Amino acid sequence: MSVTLLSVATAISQAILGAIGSVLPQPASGAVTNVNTVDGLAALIFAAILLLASMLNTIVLIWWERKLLGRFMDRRGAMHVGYAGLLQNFADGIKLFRKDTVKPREADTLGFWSGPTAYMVTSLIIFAILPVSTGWNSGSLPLSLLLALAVFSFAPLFIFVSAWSSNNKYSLIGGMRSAAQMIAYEVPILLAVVAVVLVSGSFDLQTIVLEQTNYWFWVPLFLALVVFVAGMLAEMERIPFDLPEAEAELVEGWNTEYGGMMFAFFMLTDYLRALLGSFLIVLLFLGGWTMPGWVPAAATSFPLAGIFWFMLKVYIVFTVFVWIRASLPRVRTDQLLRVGWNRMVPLALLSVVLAALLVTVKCLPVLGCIPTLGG
Amino acid sequence: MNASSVTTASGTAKAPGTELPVVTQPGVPFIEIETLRAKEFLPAAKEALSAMIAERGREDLTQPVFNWAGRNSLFPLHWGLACCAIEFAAAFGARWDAERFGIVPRSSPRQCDLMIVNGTVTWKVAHKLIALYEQMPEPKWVIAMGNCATGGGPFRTAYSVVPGVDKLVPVDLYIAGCPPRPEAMLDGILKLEELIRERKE
Amino acid sequence: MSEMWINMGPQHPMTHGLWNLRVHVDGEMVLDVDPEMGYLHRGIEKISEDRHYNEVVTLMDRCCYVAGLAWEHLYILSAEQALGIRPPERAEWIRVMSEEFQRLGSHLMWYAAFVQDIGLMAPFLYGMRDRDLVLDLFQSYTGARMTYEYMRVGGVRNDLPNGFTDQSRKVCDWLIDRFEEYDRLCLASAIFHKRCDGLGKMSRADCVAYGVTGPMLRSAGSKRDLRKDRPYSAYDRVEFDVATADGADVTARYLVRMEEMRQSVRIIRQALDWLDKNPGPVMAARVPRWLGAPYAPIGNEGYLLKRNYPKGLGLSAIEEPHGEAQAYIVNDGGEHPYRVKFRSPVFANISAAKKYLVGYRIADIPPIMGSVDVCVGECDR
Amino acid sequence: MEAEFPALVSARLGDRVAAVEVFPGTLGRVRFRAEAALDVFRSMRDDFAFDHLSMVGGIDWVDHREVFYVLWSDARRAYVILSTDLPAENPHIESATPTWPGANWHERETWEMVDIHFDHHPDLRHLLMPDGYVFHPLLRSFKLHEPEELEVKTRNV
Amino acid sequence: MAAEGVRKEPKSADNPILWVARPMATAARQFGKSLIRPSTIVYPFERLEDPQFREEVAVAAGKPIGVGAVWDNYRGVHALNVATCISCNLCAFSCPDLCIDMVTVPGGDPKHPKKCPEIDYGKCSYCGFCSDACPEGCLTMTTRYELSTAKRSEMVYSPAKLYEVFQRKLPMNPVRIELPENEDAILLDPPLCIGCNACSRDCPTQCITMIDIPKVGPKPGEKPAKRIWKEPVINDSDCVRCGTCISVCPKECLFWGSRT
Repeated sequence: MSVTLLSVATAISQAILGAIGSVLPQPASGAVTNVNTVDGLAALIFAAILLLASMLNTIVLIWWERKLLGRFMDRRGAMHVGYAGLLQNFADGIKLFRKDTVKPREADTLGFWSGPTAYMVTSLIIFAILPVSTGWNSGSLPLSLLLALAVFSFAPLFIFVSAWSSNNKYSLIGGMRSAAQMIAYEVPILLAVVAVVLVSGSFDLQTIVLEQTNYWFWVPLFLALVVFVAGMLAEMERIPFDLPEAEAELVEGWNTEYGGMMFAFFMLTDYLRALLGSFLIVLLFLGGWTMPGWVPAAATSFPLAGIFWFMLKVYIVFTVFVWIRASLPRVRTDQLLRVGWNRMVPLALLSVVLAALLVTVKCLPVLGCIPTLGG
Repeated sequence: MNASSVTTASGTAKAPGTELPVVTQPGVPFIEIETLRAKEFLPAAKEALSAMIAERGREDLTQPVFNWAGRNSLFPLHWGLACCAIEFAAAFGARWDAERFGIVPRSSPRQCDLMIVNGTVTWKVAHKLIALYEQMPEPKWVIAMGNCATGGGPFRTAYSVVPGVDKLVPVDLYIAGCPPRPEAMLDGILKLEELIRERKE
Repeated sequence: MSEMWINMGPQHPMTHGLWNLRVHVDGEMVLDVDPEMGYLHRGIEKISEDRHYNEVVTLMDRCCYVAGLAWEHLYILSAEQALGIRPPERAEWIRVMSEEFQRLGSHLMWYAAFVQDIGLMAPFLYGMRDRDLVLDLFQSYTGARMTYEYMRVGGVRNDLPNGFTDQSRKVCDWLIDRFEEYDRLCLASAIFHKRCDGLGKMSRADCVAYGVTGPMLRSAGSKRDLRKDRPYSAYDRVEFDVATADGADVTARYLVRMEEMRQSVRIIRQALDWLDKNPGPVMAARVPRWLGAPYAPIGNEGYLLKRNYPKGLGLSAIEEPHGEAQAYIVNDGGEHPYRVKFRSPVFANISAAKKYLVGYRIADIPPIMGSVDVCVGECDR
Repeated sequence: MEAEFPALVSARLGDRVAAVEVFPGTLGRVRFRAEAALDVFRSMRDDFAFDHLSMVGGIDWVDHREVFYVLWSDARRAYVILSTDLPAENPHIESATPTWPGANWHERETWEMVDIHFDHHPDLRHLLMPDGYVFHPLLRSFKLHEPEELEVKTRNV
Repeated sequence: MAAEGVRKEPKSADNPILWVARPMATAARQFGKSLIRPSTIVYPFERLEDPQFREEVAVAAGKPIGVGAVWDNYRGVHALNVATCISCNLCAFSCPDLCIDMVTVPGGDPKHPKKCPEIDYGKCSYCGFCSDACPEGCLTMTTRYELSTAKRSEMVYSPAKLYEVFQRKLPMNPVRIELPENEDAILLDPPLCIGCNACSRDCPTQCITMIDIPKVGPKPGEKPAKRIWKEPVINDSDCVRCGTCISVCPKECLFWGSRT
């Protein structure tokens, strides 16, 4: 009975094609309603649902941050456009798409236009890989975690492409600094992920989440969680590792040459990556869509319960990010890189050692035992 | 476009006498039928749609939406010239939160569409102001906030002050006050939003 | 990395006003600095030579727009010395209270701009909200939020409205525990210390040589404060401490300014108690007609030649929130001041930019310039 | 200490100082001869401990021009005003920047406003006005244009 | 670090977790306080001059302070009571920005047109000198501050518009400033006066009366002079010291002086 994204997609395409088939004469309706066209359209609808869900979620995330940040700053946040400011981000988006995009004369055309678009598209692809609930993903890829992190780390490349191609000396410096920061923080993230994979035994996000059915990983792997969160903050370029915003103040940010639609891509992608960061944290450490044992069965049995709890955790994690943004100042560029290499990488290695110890000894004095690992 | 032949789910064609080629011979692929229809349908549809757009004018279709969007998310330039800049900053403080209206100051002119000239414009900064104005992409507006920007204010007799920023850039709205209160600035911006609402081009 | 000159141009979030910092950079390190002023030079000294004495007060509020009443007080003290007019005692105490409230307003504006440079987004809003409370008090007794036109030669425009003193006490109590909150947000966070400790060092000898005064000098260990060394108005009848620190870096300047705000609240409370107890006139009994408001300045030259008003010079120096400000007025017996010359503390503080900016990273310029508390209006006059 | 300051000054500087007038609120107003500027500055800084120069200003008295310096001494906690008169055509005086580095910008502004040339000044160029500006605004000969010329008056509504 | 005046500042904790604990706790406390009612006054719908904000206002979230008598003395757009205006030009003289023009008010007898102030709000810096100098108190400043127009010419408020603002009865500026008593008065230099009656005709408060002055009688044997000499006498209590008579007098025989 379990409702999965694929079943929903095929049901929709079945309905559509059935309706079309009934209208057409016999040989044509046969061609329309046979199996492979239905599956083809189902795949299309599957992708459409995923894109729509991720885009809408990002826009709601932007609204959520502006309202929360407002309350942290003792003010109201966006409230006059639509109910309680919900349509504010749509207004921003439409206005930015409407403005005429200006390309500096000497800017390299291909890089200038393709940089931001590729930056956004690669972040969108990852939404297809990450499972949201049992069955709500694009099939069980054995290495889904590895694929997600690989595509996630394309971003510095495209930032560098757009910074270099806008042919502005300061944007180039800004772009190099952003790329350096992101690459510097990929190593600790991957090491933290190694710790999780050691404990859960597989690269497939599905099994990682199933492993955590009654024992979430953030208890034994707390150090890995801290390293992963710090790394994600740097990947998402949020305070305290807020380089492009600061660059706009110091030299020239790498996205200063972009106006209009391209700037909208950058703004949207910042929050897309924030959403992806929260997804990854919840999947790897907070047990994805599984709820601990003491939660009453009714709470996890209504349809789409998995998605509800998963998104609740994602928004809670994002609220912590906004809380950090409202209360901490910005770290300087060289301190940032020094902290990245000298502090984060050793901590990540330590967390991997701890995970290995956890797997062999099965129980640790302080952190308690992992019952599932017995089986 | 006349009614195409109606086929029931069972696939038997009950077509009234139509001049369209009735699919009776077996083996005529569906795609062929559609291309024939498309060849005839598309030009007609295109011509009807463009006629409708031209006749009703683009405003009725997309302009209200763009006006609504442009009105509700004005990004002013993040700079301050003189005393009015302090009231401009106070308007973004906790008491008169200008971000409620979707007004977020951006520091690079490429991403702004509203330049609020908040303070005394001197001849030394005049060409930089014009350069900033040209960097801003269309559609853009200029608000002359305070008497110094409107007409030079208390310093209009000075040798180094531009008597009114409308001598440098086209100004859409003047806000009187020396300095205007944050509420007066917000009232000015709301009045500019009315002007944008009735904008035709 | 190649060496190049970078223009932190007039329009820049870091500069908080219109001035251009040309920075010679080798990669990350700052080699040389050349501040370029004059983008807000409005010729105030030339215009005030055509205006009557009391009409120059309107230019004073707009000269330093963050510390309007302090600059009014500066000009009026020097004009009264040049014209030989003494204000009544109650007016002197109102002027002291106004200057201390203006110090609170200016330092709160400094705090809002300074923390935003470092990256803290929330305290900008707290600073502006608390500054609005002080501006409400100004609006209740002078009539405007920022441009007061309140002080006149020979006294002040009007007395305090009733109920003003206990409203001010409420605001003072509110501000005292806000300062605790500011310290917890800044001093208790390690990233703030990592960003601000040891930056923009300016030793005491350099400060004195370059004419740097105010919180920047007191953060280098000197105890110099004009309110103590050369008391004016009613400052000799008020006790307070001079806030000093000896780190001479950005954190020390933060500490000095926060302590100065607490001392200002202490002075304000003493002034409010005195004002409650002794009502009295706020305007000198006899004031020549051609000074301008409260009278219309209809003088004809004939009148003055007959009355041969005394010629005179006036030099006044006050401890303005940014530092030590001076006004020098030459009165040649006519209706208009012959020459008005102001010394702006920010003018001197920025002229020493080479000493406290060279040798640091380009990412340190915003915190350092935030700690210098630049008000471009008074610097370019 | 204030009382015998004038006597001390005239004893130390002798003929370089024309007079020491009384000036309320300061130690006095020392009127020195323009040629002896450098020695007066150095002695003020070293002998009388005026280590802080706070202001340099120029006044155009149409027939002659006056430069005045306001100094502060931390030891004496008091100000002193040095002032000298210069001829109206091509006024020259030694720059005080070698003795007090803080005088750099003050002298640039005084040159820009009142056209008094300071010899041996490190870089005497425009500070407040744009670089190509040829006038000196604070001279009495420089007239501000009347406000009415700027705008057409709207009469009798 | 602790100097004489500076209290011991709260040092940040050494262990890394607490690096960020205290600032985040402060931000969280502020979040809690402003969750229901932050300090924002929703401008177009709530205004600071509404009476509800006099005592209780969430001006400071969590501890309502109230704005108090903030608006009693506010200097906003002027209100002019054209009826009581005696067109004495004192407001035009006292304006430092020269933004007040005396403009004839339509209506009234054409021979002596009545002039009232017309204020250009593009130049006015709201300093309040004109309302201080107005002897009749008919030009006062109200608490209206919104004034934004698309056309620059709409900023010039004619006396009729100012009268409109007056009729709207906005709370006006009740604080009358303390005028120091001033002994200046207008004196006459008798030999110059030719008795042309210009000053008493133009005096806005009609406080100058022309009286006959017995000139030295004709020498015996000459005919008595036909002309009867007149001289102005100024009634000091009514005089508002507007200086119109001085500027109108053809022979410049009136001047400022002091009676004592």
